[in-house]
Amino acid sequence: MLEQGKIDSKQAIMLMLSTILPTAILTVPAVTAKSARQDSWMSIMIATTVGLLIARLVVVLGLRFPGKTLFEYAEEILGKVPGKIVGLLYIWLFFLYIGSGVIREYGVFMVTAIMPDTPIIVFHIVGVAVVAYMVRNGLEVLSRFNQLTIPTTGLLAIVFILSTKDMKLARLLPVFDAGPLPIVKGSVAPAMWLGEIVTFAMIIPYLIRPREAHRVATLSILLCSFFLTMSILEALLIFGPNVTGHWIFPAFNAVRVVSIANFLERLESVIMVIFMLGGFVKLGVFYYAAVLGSAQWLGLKDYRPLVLPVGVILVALSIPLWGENIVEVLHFIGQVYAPFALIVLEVGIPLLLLIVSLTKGKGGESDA
Amino acid sequence: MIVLLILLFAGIILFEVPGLVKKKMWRELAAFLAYLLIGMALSIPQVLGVKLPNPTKAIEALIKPISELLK
Amino acid sequence: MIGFRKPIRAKTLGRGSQKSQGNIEGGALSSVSLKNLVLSPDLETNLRQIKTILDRCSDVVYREFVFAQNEEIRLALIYTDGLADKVQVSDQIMKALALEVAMAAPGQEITKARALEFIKQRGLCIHQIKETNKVEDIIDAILSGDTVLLVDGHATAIINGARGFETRSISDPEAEPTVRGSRESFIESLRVNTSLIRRKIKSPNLKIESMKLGEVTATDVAIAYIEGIANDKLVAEVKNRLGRIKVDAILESGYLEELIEDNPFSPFPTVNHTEKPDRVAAMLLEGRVAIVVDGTPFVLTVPNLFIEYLQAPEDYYERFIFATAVRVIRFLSMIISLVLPSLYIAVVSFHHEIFPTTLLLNVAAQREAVPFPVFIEVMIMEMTFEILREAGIRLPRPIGQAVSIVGALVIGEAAVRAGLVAAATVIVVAFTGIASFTFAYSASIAFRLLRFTLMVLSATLGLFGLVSGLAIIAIHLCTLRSFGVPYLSPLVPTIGADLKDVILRAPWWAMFSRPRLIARQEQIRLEQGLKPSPPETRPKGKG
Amino acid sequence: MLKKITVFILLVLLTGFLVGCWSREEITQIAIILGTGVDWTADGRIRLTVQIAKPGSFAGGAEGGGKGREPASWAVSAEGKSIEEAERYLAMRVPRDIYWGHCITLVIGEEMAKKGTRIVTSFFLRDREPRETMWVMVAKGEAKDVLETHSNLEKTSAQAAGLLERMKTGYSVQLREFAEMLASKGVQPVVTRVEVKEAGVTPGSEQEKKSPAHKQVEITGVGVFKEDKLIGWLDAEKTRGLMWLKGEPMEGVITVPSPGEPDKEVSILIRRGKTKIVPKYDGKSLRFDVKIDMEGDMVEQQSLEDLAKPEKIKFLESGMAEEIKRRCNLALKKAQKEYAVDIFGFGNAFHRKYKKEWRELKDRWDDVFRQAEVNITVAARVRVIGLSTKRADVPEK
Repeated sequence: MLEQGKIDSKQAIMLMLSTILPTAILTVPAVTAKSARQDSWMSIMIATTVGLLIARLVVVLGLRFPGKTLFEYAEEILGKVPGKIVGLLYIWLFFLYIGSGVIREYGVFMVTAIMPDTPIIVFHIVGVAVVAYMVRNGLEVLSRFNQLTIPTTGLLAIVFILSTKDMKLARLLPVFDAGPLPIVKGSVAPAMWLGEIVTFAMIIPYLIRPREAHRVATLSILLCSFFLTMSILEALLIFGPNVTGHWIFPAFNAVRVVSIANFLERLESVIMVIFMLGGFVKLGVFYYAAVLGSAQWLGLKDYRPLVLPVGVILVALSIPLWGENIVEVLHFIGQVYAPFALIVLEVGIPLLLLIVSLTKGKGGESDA
Repeated sequence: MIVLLILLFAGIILFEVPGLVKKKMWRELAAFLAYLLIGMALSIPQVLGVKLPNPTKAIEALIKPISELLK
Repeated sequence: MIGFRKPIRAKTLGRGSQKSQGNIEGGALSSVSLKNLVLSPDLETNLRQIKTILDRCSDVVYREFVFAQNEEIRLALIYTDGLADKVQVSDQIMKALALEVAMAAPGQEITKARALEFIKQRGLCIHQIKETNKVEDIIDAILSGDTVLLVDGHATAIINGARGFETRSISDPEAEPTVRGSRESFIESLRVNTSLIRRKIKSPNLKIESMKLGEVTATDVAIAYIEGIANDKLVAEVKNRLGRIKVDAILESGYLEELIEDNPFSPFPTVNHTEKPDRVAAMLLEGRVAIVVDGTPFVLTVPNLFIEYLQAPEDYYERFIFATAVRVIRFLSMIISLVLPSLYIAVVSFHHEIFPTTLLLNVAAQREAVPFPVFIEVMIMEMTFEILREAGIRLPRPIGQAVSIVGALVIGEAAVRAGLVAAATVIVVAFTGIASFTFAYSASIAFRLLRFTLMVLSATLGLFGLVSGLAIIAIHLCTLRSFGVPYLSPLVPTIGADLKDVILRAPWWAMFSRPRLIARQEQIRLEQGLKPSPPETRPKGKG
Repeated sequence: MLKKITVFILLVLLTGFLVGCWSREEITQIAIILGTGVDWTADGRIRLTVQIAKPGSFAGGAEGGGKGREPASWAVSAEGKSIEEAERYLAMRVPRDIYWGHCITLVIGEEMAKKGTRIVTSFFLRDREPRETMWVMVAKGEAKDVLETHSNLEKTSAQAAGLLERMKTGYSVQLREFAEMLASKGVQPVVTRVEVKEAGVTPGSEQEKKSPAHKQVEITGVGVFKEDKLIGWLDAEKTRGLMWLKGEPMEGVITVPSPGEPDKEVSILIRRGKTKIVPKYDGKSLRFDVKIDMEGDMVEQQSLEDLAKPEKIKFLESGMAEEIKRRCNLALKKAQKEYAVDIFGFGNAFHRKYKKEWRELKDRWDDVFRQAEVNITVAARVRVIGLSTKRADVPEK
């Protein structure tokens, strides 16, 4: 096997949390609140349902082929050539795409919100360099680093509690104002983010107890949607639906408002640190999946030689792939890539794989 | 800028290749070089200011009906 | 590592032997030929041989005399002056053999052939004797302080363990002072040190294995562990790593530390050292292995976890609530000593929005007259602090005090008054410096180094640089292992039961098990249910 | 391994030296703005006034104390077509980088407010430096005059104004709340009104006596907006009514006639309260039932009678309810009849209850609101009467 390390279920849950949440908290509230307004939390509910289904799908698939990742069983199910094509799709259109997207989102965030005079490419290069070091050391280090930094997510909850002073529950009323359509529209983006649980397919083989994969995936999705709901609610309760939809990073603006006793205020740097550490892990997971996937796709004995070249590709893709300016980036994330990834890569292909494997009778009986 | 980029690539090659050659991992070396070439192909034109066709547009066209719906 | 040391060793030895051993039969005496040399029955030959080998060693004493009972039996005593116990040598060996040997049996003559047997059994009043016929062992014994007795007509020498060299007396631990707890510290003598450990752990399971390391110095090294608690694999690994070592000299345990580390390029030490016997005993009881080296009061313990630097021996002697509180402070100081200056740089030169308004205005007012950018300013102050610290250690103690006072006065007060540095900078640097002394010294060295790197990063990229730097440090810590144990455990990977002794110091009655990753599996430290509680019926006292 | 380290060092060096220091702004290179004001000049341009802190006079400790009350700020103005343009002109006058991160107050001049405030708010909401929590005020007259005052107690007038707002002595509005009100159709914005007025003197200061009386910023009610344009004012008394109708903050002092001696007053300090707006709509007529629950402490009495009797307290409570109702009605009448704007958020309350109807009414809400009937019922309670029952300074009969 390419990866010697093993991780336990708790680490896996935390890893999945960091795989989904960091950018979700940053970007999703704005996209969702734009269409679903004060009913955004309902969008998250829908998205959670979709996410749970995808999680179930991925785990069922993964458990049918114990010890194998998405790339390996895709070939086994579909045959060599179609399997390779599916693999290629995932490497380039999912892992590398989202990986570069994560870089871009963080670059954009840093440039617009924190340090406007620094060229965005600097953040991209430094970020990828840090993450490359992590990825080269394998899954174990990745999940340990995550375990080390994830307690900072707890700060989000603290910030939420601190900002209750400025919140008004009335801002969520009236419920179900504009009917179901905007809510469904608003749920596409969070569903795509929660659907990133597909990455779990790369990690199932390295679980110490693969039997617990179902529990891991379900819990991850539920925790993610909890934090996501919290960050959307925070922005909505502070700014109301009219203003929230117009911020680019509502969670960030919400934190700027917190002020306790004239001293505990200006906490946005705390949030920036949380976002950054989370971003490192998120990028790490997709980076790792791309590297490991490529190594399996090419049948290599070691994935580490690919780490640096893939890093270069990630940086190179991050600027042109997601649009020239922030408007294009936001448009592309919300209206183009989210539905595409959701339909094709997160639901479509896994479902296809499962159906084919069931009809062909391939793979062991899953315990689900 | 271009000099920096080439230095970077040289650095990466120096970093990885000797070990691979020593261990006789030819397949890995080939994969490494292939990926690095892709990386070069993607980054050097950007530094030089040449615009490459963007796969984004294809996805955009593919997904157009749905994105219209989401507007 | 071993590869490039070898030629150096061969060279020095070769040169030395060429000069001194030119006249010996069979050419130059190398370490190889020394290994094969054996004694001959002739005393003269033996003495000549040893004298040639120990040529120009003026501290070696050769004392030839005859046996009291039979003057034909010639004896020779060889020892190193200063290393052997003179009283023992003259009273128990010389006097016993030359003057006071009792009659073996009435009328029974002691012949030359029976001399060795007789001396061994009835002549010597020494507790520890050993026989050998190898020249190498003899030389080794002489240089270690033992006394060698050669008997004419026998190709066997008797090594008398009558060492008696000067050692320092056991004193207070200087590098690790504590308020409560044992005041002993190790000294330079290996035997004394192992005895200190043995006095704490009177169990037959405490094994102390010894070996000699260093081709030239032949330093005694002992490995101590408790059989049944220490993991067998760990013990084997330690022996294996020590066995691989081929160097000319081991002058301090630091030599060994660098040779057996897991990751030699890491700034973080992965082998711990201490000069407190009680600490070593505690480490052994947790399943660690201790390496005692002759000639240094610092005993190495492996495997080493990061959290050990946050634990002080006192934590276990003081009440647990207080110990926990102190650990929290130590933990905070550790973070402060790593990031405070860089955070200050980042905030003052990039992220002014972090300060509350009044504080910002205050800092701005202080910095108004300062001619340097804050990075340079902090760098200068940090360097000054480091120089002062180093000077404080190096200088003779009375002067050291003066230097620190002058340094503090000049740099703190005058620099601020002159407007060269802002008062806030002085506060930040001084606070960082003091914080770095709250936890173990060897870790604080690593943190000090990294602090400067982080300062550069945050001066160029602000908080982004700082967080990136911290992330790299964190990743590095995650990759580190010490003798197979993840360096950050039990924090990461989290081991629930072991978290009782990380930031929290659980009361003794709650720490049931030994650390999972270090000791053998499922080790129970004490029985459950030892939590003390007041007796159900109060004793009837007065009042 | 050695290679790894070299690469790491190289990386650090690369970031260190090649990257440079783009976003670096030493604290001594920035001009910290504490307050800003925007005016509409007679010739149709925007005048931006900023109050910049002079760090030198903020020095704390022993050195700072000696300098006394030297003005700690510098107010400077520039004109331009937009705020950013004016800022650029300012930059030509201010030798440091203009830094908005600690701006406490945004004062909008009367003319500017009448012209429309959306021109102003965009910059402050879009730029990353100014914070959403800065206090927004409308100046009666020119914003420039407000910023050119200095405070006797605080170092700068901007800080003083910010503290006044923070204490909620008037109706305080943060920029984010202002934006929310502007973005909502169910409520029209109100913003604190500030005026420059003569304030007390510093006793003993010879200089102070000779110079004209010291001017200081004072909160004197609120400005009423329709959309983003200022259309009128409410004075301090009506502002209290507005706050009670809006439901926050409820604190305030009212005086009611003493039960036995109607010509003497009793002061009641309102500690807390709650406002509930219940809309009733049957397709034609619109009615709002406003229920206000108030709780206050009696803090002062002018009369000599013994008020520590249950029936007297009852009487006080009813008087208190009357007074509150009267003030609310004053504010309501002014808004409904004179300005015809819903500054109370009745529209939002309506929206919450009648989702469908709101969609039809929202675009002509102010007209609808104008004709709406509003019933105010107040339930007031007095909880605490201070440390004495009867007055301690009245002789026994």
